[in-house]
Amino acid sequence: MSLMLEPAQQQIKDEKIYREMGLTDEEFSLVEGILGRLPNYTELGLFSVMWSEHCSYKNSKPLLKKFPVTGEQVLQGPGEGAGIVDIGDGQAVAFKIESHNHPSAIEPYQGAATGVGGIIRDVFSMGARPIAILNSLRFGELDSPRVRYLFEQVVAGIAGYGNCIGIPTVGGEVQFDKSYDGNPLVNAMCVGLINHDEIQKGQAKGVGNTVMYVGAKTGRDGIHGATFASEELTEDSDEKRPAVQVGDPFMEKLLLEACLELIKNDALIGIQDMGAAGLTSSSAEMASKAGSGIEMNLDLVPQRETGMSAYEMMLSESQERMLIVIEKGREAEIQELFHKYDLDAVAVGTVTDDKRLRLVHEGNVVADVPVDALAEDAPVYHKPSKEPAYYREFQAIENAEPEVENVEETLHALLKQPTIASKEWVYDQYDYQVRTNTVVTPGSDAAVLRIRGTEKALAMTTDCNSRYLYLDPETGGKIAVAEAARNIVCSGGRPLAITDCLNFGSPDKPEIFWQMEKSVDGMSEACRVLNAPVIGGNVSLYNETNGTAVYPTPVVGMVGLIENLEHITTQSFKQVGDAVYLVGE
Amino acid sequence: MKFAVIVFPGSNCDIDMYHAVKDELGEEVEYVWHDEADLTQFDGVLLPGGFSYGDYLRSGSIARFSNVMSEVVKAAEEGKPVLGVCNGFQILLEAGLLPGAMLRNQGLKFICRPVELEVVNNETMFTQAYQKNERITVPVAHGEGNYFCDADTLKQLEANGQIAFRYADNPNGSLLSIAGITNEKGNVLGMMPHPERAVDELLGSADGLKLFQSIVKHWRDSHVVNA
Amino acid sequence: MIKVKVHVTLRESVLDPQGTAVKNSLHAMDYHEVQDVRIGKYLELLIEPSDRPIEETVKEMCEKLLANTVIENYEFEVEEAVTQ
Amino acid sequence: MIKVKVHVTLRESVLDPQGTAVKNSLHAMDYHEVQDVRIGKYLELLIEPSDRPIEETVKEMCEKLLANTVIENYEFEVEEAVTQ
Ligand SMILES: Nc1ncnc2c1ncn2[C@@H]1O[C@H](COP(=O)(O)OP(=O)(O)O)[C@@H](O)[C@H]1O
Repeated sequence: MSLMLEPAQQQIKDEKIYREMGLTDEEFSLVEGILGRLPNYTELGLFSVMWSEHCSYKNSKPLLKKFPVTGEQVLQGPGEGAGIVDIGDGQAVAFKIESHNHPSAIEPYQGAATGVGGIIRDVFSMGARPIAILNSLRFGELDSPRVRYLFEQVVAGIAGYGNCIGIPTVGGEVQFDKSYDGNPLVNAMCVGLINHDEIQKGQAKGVGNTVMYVGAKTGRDGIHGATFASEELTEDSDEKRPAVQVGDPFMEKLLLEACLELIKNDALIGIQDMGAAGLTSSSAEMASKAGSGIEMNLDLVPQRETGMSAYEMMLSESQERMLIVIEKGREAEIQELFHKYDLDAVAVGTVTDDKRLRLVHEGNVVADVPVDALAEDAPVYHKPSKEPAYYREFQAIENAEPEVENVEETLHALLKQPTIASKEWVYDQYDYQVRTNTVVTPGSDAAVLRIRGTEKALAMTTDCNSRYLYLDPETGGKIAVAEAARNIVCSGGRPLAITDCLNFGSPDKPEIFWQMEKSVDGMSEACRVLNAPVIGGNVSLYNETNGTAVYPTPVVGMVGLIENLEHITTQSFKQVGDAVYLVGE
Repeated sequence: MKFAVIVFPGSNCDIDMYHAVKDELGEEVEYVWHDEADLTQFDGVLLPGGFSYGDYLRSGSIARFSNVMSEVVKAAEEGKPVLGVCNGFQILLEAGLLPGAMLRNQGLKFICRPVELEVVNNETMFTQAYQKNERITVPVAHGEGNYFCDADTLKQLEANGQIAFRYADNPNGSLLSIAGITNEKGNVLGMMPHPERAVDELLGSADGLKLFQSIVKHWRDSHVVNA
Repeated sequence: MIKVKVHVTLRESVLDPQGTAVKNSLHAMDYHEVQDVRIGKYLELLIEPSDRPIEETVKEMCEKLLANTVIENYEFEVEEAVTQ
Repeated sequence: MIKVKVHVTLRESVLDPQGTAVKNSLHAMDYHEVQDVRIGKYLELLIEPSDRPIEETVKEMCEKLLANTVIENYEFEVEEAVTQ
């Protein structure tokens, strides 16, 4: 028995039930037009998650187009699990950042932990071995017990997942400000290493090939998660509580090792993480990218709970799962590979040529929709933009020199600010050394990891000073990229590329959209000047509590190449008597 | 000398151990998957850190039932050196190859940082390359490293010289600041700090290398006699 | 003194990786009769009686701190007064 | 099916820092009447009846895996048969 009694097609339309799923009246008509009939509840569910901001970028697409995304070093730009840049000698680095803000506000430990798990899957689904995790965190002021609880639990969740799976958490940043009081930001970044000839794509090619489900069983976790992540937090968000999923880093460790073994097998055709919108997004996107279709029998999907409906299975966000497409006839071989790691690998469907996602459940076709409509044809909105009044006001204020009476006191007062103070309390909880490649550990500018067997190393950092962005988003956007670049350069590296996570309030407000627009303009320009294109990222909107938005926070994650281990430089003073210079304007 | 690095599902310092032996120590080493059951061809057994079976229930509690553990017990009985680091130490405790048990760190948090250790007994096969009371720097990375045993066991550990390493500044609440202990015979060592992470100055310290060198020297000495 | 025993368990539909690992391990040890394992927390509180009904206080403590009702359920029993 | 409830608690001689931390938090939240908190594990097992007395099987599982008797005690109750 399903937990829900599903409303009939006409009822969905008459009672506007699609609104509860986050679709507007216009979007519903669009779906009706695409199908040429009324969608059933399951089909509507597919559209609602695929057309959410989280999956479709419907509000941010016009802005993302502004980013420079090419460069001779770029092997894979935005669009896949993670972007990839060349680092020479047939090697490349894959990385991406992603938000898990809303789940973390509700259940901070699991929200943060599953955020880490998700970004790791994005990287190894490309075929890359994850080598490092970073994060970027924002909380309200620490004098509130609720904020302290969120802060402690988020850090514990990041540590819990990363330490257990055995990928070092090597850097990050934390900022405390009132604007994040009810809406903390939790962004996680993962960096992986890959050989050029092992790069995988999430594509379902070859009619007749087999679609397999691997990893953890499906439960009713996070149903509505994707739509939920795109809604403003309100008092009754508590009611949506079961939407929070629980992570199992041990399972993911097995999945990671199995998948990295799998990519060496020529039976593999495509692989994609089941992230937000789980089975729906992975199947629709893999088919859409390959110009094919997929038919799945949901009865075959490994299930943790009894009586799950098609809707629940398709929208479940259970963690630690992957969808793979393999050459027909080689299922047994693949099952054996996964079996060694005690994992399920089950054939659940086939690749078709009709560009449709067709789902069978208990003998009935429960959904039949065009894959491109799900993956590509979400409406794109060009939201109105308006300069906020505060901006003019602030711009009009004269630059004032702060008056400092007692330098020592002021210095102490500054160092006491949680945002400025040492973050040792945080990174002490992260195993930043596991796999013994971390040459520069947290506490310096960028983290540095050597690449075993070479003379090279990678520098990596996350940065964003959202206060600057609030005051002047365009300049602030430039500063965020420039700060990241300075951290890389100071560590001995040359910037390769960035990934970004655009954390903003509601794009429906013209003033917020203006912040987004200007930030992206500033970031784009800095990226161009520094030859550090954007190779991927993530957008998190509706970061508001009771109508108040967080500061505009487009977090920049940057990776740089250090050509020789001898170039590695750390932040600390080295020796008494050394000269100290101030460089720059 | 040929070492086995035992890999359990969820082990994650296996690769660190492997490279420490191969690249820095320059001895032979192979990974041994947990359900293989033959260690006869190896001269020493290394149980690496990580989160075997997710460390669910209690650290090391599930791993000790792996097939390979009966072979580890056998190797220990034959007098071969058996070293368990971090999770490996926890598994040795759960398996009863070493006395006592691990509790959560007193501060209830995972801690990752370099710590200073004192070599308490430098006469074991694992520590002979160190000076007595020598201070060395080795990183810790654990959430459950708070060593506990009953009063009698503690007395025995002290009396038999089974305490190999102590923390200079106790980070986790361990009894008597214990960081590493051996069995009575002295051929099984369990320690929470990671010597395999301290084998290269580039990564901050090479103080752990002498531990591995001690094992090799002891092995050579006892085998060369017959040559 | 009043002794209160609190059981905090994962909600039924919430994934329990610990329980699953223990079940698998028991199977590997040949206890195949074990069908399911769920792992939760057990707390014993010693409380000094006050004017406020103890049930009310404990419920509040559970909701606020001892359980995370997003993913957990709780139950408690109040035991006879204990003398120490 | 038989439901077995297992309680695993720290031995009295073993310090319980987690319990102490929870107690301190409760005090900070003004529940000063709380004198002591001890935290243990609670396991629910679902077992298929077999020829062997269930008490014997569960005891063995506790000794071998579910509890570490160096630091922990265990107790269990066997519940009425449950039908699913
Ligand atoms: N959330 C975090 N996770 C890991 N490391 C962190 C985190 N926050 C800060 N750090 C580390 O602490 C050091 C100082 O960080 P921060 O105070 O942000 O300084 P900066 O302004 O120089 O970036 C950096 O090495 C950074 O990687």
